[in-house]
Amino acid sequence: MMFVTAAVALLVTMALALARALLGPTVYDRILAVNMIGTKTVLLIAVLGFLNGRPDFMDISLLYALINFTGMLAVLKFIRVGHLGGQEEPATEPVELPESNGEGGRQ
Amino acid sequence: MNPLLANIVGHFPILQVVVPLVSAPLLSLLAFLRIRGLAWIVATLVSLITTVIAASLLASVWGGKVISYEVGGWAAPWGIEYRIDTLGALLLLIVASISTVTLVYGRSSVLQEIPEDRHPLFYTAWMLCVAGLLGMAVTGDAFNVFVFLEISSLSSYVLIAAGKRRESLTAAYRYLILGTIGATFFLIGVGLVYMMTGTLNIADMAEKIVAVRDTRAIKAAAAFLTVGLALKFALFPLHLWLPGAYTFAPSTVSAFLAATATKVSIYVLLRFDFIIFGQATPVAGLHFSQFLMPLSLAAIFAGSIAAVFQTNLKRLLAYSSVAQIGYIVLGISFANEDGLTGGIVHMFNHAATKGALFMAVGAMVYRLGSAELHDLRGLGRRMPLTAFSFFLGGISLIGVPFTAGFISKWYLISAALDDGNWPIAVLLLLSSLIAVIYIWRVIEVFYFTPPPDGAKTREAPAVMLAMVVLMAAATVYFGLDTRLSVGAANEAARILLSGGLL
Amino acid sequence: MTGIFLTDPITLSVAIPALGALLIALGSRSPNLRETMTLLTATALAVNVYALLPDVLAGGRPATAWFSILPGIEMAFRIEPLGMLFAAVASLLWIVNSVYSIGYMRGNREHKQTRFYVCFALAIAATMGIAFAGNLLTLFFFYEALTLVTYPLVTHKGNDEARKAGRVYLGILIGTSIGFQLLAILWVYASTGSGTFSDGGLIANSFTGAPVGLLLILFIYGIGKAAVMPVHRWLPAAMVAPTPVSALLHAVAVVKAGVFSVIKVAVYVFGLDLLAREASADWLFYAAAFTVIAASIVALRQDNLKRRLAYSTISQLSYVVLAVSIYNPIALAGAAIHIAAHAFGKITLFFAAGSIYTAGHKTEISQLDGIGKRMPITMIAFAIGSFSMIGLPLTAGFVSKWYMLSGAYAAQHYLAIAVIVVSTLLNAAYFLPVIHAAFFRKESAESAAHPHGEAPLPILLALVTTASLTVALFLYPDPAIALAKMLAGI
Amino acid sequence: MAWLAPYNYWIFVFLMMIGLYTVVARGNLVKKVIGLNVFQASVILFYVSMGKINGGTAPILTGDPDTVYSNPLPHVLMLTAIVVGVATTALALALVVRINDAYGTVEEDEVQEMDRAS
Amino acid sequence: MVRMRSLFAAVMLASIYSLLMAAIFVVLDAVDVAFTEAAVGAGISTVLMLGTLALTTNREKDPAHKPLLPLLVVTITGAALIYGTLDFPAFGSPDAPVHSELSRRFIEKSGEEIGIPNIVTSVLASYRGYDTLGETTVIFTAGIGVAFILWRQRRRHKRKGGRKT
Amino acid sequence: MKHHLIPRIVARLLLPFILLFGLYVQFHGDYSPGGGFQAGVIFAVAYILYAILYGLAEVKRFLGDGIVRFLAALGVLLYAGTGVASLFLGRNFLDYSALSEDAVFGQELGIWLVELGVGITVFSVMVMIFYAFAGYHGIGDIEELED
Repeated sequence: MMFVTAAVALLVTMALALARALLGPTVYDRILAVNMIGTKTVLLIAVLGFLNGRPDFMDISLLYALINFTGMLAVLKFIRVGHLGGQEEPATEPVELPESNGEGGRQ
Repeated sequence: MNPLLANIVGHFPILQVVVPLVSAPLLSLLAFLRIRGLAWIVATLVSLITTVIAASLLASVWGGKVISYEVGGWAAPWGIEYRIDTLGALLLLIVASISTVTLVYGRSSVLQEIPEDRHPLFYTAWMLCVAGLLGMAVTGDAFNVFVFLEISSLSSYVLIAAGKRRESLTAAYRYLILGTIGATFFLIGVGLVYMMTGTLNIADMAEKIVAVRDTRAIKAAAAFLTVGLALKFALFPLHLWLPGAYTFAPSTVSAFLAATATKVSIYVLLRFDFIIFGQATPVAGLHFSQFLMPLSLAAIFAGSIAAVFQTNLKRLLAYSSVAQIGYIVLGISFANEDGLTGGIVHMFNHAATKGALFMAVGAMVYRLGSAELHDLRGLGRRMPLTAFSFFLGGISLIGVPFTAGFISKWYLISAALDDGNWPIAVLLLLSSLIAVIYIWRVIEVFYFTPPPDGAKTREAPAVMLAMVVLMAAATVYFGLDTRLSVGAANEAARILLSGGLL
Repeated sequence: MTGIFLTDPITLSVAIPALGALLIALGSRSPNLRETMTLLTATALAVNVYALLPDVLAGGRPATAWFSILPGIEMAFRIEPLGMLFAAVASLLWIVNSVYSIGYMRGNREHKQTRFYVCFALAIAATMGIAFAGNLLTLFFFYEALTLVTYPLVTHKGNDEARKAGRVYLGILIGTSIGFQLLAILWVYASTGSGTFSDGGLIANSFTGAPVGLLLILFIYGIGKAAVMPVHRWLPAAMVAPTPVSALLHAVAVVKAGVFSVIKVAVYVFGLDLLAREASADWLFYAAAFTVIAASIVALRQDNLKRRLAYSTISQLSYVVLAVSIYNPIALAGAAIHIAAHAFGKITLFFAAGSIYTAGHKTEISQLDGIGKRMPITMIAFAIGSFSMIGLPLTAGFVSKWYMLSGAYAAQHYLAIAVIVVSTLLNAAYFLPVIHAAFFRKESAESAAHPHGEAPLPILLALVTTASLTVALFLYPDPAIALAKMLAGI
Repeated sequence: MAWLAPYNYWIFVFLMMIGLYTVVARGNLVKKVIGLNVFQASVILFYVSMGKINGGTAPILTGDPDTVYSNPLPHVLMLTAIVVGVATTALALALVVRINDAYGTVEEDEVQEMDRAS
Repeated sequence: MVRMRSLFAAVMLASIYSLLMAAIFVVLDAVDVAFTEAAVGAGISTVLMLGTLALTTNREKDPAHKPLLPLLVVTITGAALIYGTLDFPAFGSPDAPVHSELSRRFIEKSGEEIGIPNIVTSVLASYRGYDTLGETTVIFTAGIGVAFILWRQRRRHKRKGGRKT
Repeated sequence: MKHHLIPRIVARLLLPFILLFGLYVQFHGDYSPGGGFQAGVIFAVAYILYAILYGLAEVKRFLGDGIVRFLAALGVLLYAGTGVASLFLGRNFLDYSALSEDAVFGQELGIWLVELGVGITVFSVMVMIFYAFAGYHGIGDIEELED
């Protein structure tokens, strides 16, 4: 019961975060939301493991956490320098935020 | 003596695929070792070996025998089974021999069209494509088909993207998108059949499908498999990727793919339709006649008519391929012995014919740098042998007697008459006339327009030219000696009609 | 599968001109060598063909088979009287035509002569294949081959007009043969399982009623080379070709291959009995009669000499079809003889037209006033050819018309007699004025300003030969009649 | 997880339709690839769903003979399918990069326009 | 996701989609699949997509044409599948044909035949090892392909716009 | 990201653990979810993380293009080689039972080998693809990278 409650609570949180990710409005809202969903998924999988009686699949949660971290770094780097490889220095000019490209400075 | 060498013939089925498969990473290592010139030699040798293996396999299944090989030593439904019958072996021979011929032919052309430092990777992709196509033809496992389908598809996207013009990129992209949709549809279809039968082995599926023959899931499966594969073999109106892909790919690649790739997908459809779904419903009552026949006729006419209006020779041939695929599918859709024989023999004949034609065009592009009809004026003077080879291929496409194309048309029309289907026989003949128009437009340009000023007689390099002439000669040869093509096709047709249980 | 034996005379008949083509191509550097090759090949072929004649006259039916194209369908050959007759005529006329070609091509300084001679030789090879074909598929193969190899001849000039004509030529011939003839052949194969020509008719026992008529339609219009209206248009279109080609196309190989195929199909596929029995086959007579009359009327209105000859050819070809369509053995013999008779006559006429063109560069009939004085030999030959077309005695045309009329009379087909008589009058109406103008009118001022003599010697030689042959066939028609009677079984 | 039961396949169908629609209807080449991903993932869901057994557990042997295991075979197949999917994605994206390079755009309409013009 | 105009947002959502899918796979007992989907869908694919966006553009233009035909195609496909699902064996039923002797044998015998407890691994690497060889080859093909397509082209001018060859 | 010290340090700290986890997934795949493919991806992700933070040039110093391509081929060859080895030992292709006297041990050994092959290929291909994308400089990007 305890696990079920926890799972439902996690799902609700994820739904809220999903809403934020969909609505934006800034890139950082979305990134944060995605990151949050990632974290909640880690938890959810852990909880589900107990719920199913096979708690030995915590590896997956671990992997999630790892992927989430790396993914986030990639995203941030993308936003900061607009390029994944090479350039180490941040661009001297303020880098356009991807969002502002398309929707004309809604932030 | 080593146990492998002692029984090497027994392992031919697997070696057929593994040899090119293993050669691919080895070829990519050549890039790493910076030995570029070797890549072509290795690729050609490997291709030659596969041709020998394929020929030996065809010889050993001749007469209706079936070779089964259990990969990993696991018996059929548990593991993956290789199953070679006459039709499969014929396909193997087509793929392997065309690959060899085009490789020998394409050396100069590839040198010209692709920077030399990329050659090892190019030939790697080539061998992967060959391995994929061969794998599809020998496997007896439905999911394994998907895996090898993807190997061949991915590598052919790469090969097409290797074209010089930027359009080759969009052509490859479009093919990738449509090809992936097709492959995924195929996967859904296989999933549905698997769901209803609980097995992945094609022979096993054929047994178990009887129990669930009338379910909607099976019907949906048949639809998805057919549509998915039709996307891969470019049946009208799902042919949208084909003209661009064949037009903008490097000449050698066009020749190879046009001659082989679509055939293998058609072969897979044949096996699924006749061996698996053929058990579920009587063959004649399948979705063929209602569904495939009109589509194939539409393909024949749409492709031929579109070809009439092309000014680029490669694109013209590509549209003609759409039409020719229509012929093959039409033969299949009769689902009688003559029709199937006609369809299968046309796979073979069309491989030779289109191979010859695309190779001839490749030779022209090599010398003149263009496949626009306008630039090919008076080619009969400037490149007499190439132009003549094109002429031979062209009349084979029309279906003129003494050429391979005639044999196919003969069987297709016989099948229509056998079926009592008069209108189709007439339409088939009519479509040949459209072929006359589009081929003759080219012939006129070659022979009856004066060459531009200052044009000299300059044939392609000897090896290239020799291969073009060889393929052109093959189209004539297979129009005269049909023991191999018709013999194998007829046998394959009978095997398919008996549900693969001969 | 039977092997191909090059020693076999039938195979040789096809192989000699084919090899000859190769030799001619190899000799492209030297005109003299090339033309020697042509003549040698032509002679060798004629010798080979005529060596077969006694055997066939004695009732022999030599046969050979090359190999199987498809299971159960062989490339097979069998010489029967009609094929023998056709081959004899074609191989003989090839020699003459070669001589003539040499004169014509040199006289007019034509380009691409090698291609011309090569295609010519190949066309003869295909003609031999047609003549000796033992089954429908073999016949069809060589029929198509003949179309393809004569295409470069038609478009020889290479200008837009020639290309356009080539398109019509190819379009109609390939179109009809693939569209109708192949369908008919497949139908025959599908219903009898065989396509072998057999005495008494291959399908005599398996077809009755309407399908016979339908199949006949497919065959008659599928054999576009027979030029039964409305599939005759290729013939006048092909007039742009050089005259030796026209002679070959319109007198010997192509059109004769057409009517030859018609007779062969009628006799050996349908069988005359079947055709005579079935009412659904009666339409052929009307189609042929219409073509005979209509083409003659059109011919009357042509001023271009070659076009007039072309329409005359259409009309004459339909004589053969008409004779067949009487479905009577005697008329059939007439049809067979007419193949030879018309060949000799018409080739003479074309040679004459070419001679006029070479010597005087005249193409229109209205320019010919008084030309008989400048070119007496040519015009006398022309007159002989014309008489043969009309069917006057002392020329070969009389023999064939005689047999046709007797056949029609025997069959009490009075309408046929009427058609033949009317068309004979029409023939006279469009040929005699030409002769009259040539010999009895005064030369126009313009012509007088450009005096010219006779054509070069090879042309005259050929002309005289064919004219004499036309007369000879009247005086000594026995072998032809013997073959024709054998064919008709009388 | 019985509450997922009957709807599972419909969810697969729904996702498949979204994915396919994105691929076919969108003009942006990157968006097409994303659609392709969604499309392929839906098929994975389909296979995995058919392998599920009520009350079953992941097919890793526990040593307890009474355990019910879900069907491992679809999982195996889908591992392969995922790999194929990522391979396709990588290749498609590489092509997109080159197309952008050669045409200066990743919109299908504009690319076609340029092709027609040349 | 379909109506997004910023490709970056779409990529982010695709990543979320993958994560959620993976969670569902866990629920459906497909732990290995979940593992892979998470690693690939949320990890590699996202990085690749971002790499592409970095090299191309982030904006998407409004489509010019009405998406009626695609809608029709998709609806037909969906309808065909829904039609098929009506006959499906009940979800999760142990009697479904899928759970036939084939999978039963894997579950029962793989322990002793292969000697490792993860059935998925046994089937993957041994029973269907050939598929996995193919899978590895597919990955290899993709690597070769990407390397081939994105080959360094050093002497490229800075000129913007299309280049014709 | 020279000035973003925190992510760099964290990444550097995290890296060994990720690699360890990758090894665990690779070689513990027989007992728990995971296997060569997943391990390869994890390795690649770790490597990519490092590359993102320290720059492409930095990582290419110890894993150049050539080596990556070599490894990719090596993995496939290892897999196929295992199969060919069983051919040479007189069994069918990929029949691992041939690899040892004890069939079951042979199977385990075979699986270990092929999973290793898969892992190597996946890792190197992922890195290869990342290199290709991150190192790509088409029109308008003149940055030159050392090979």
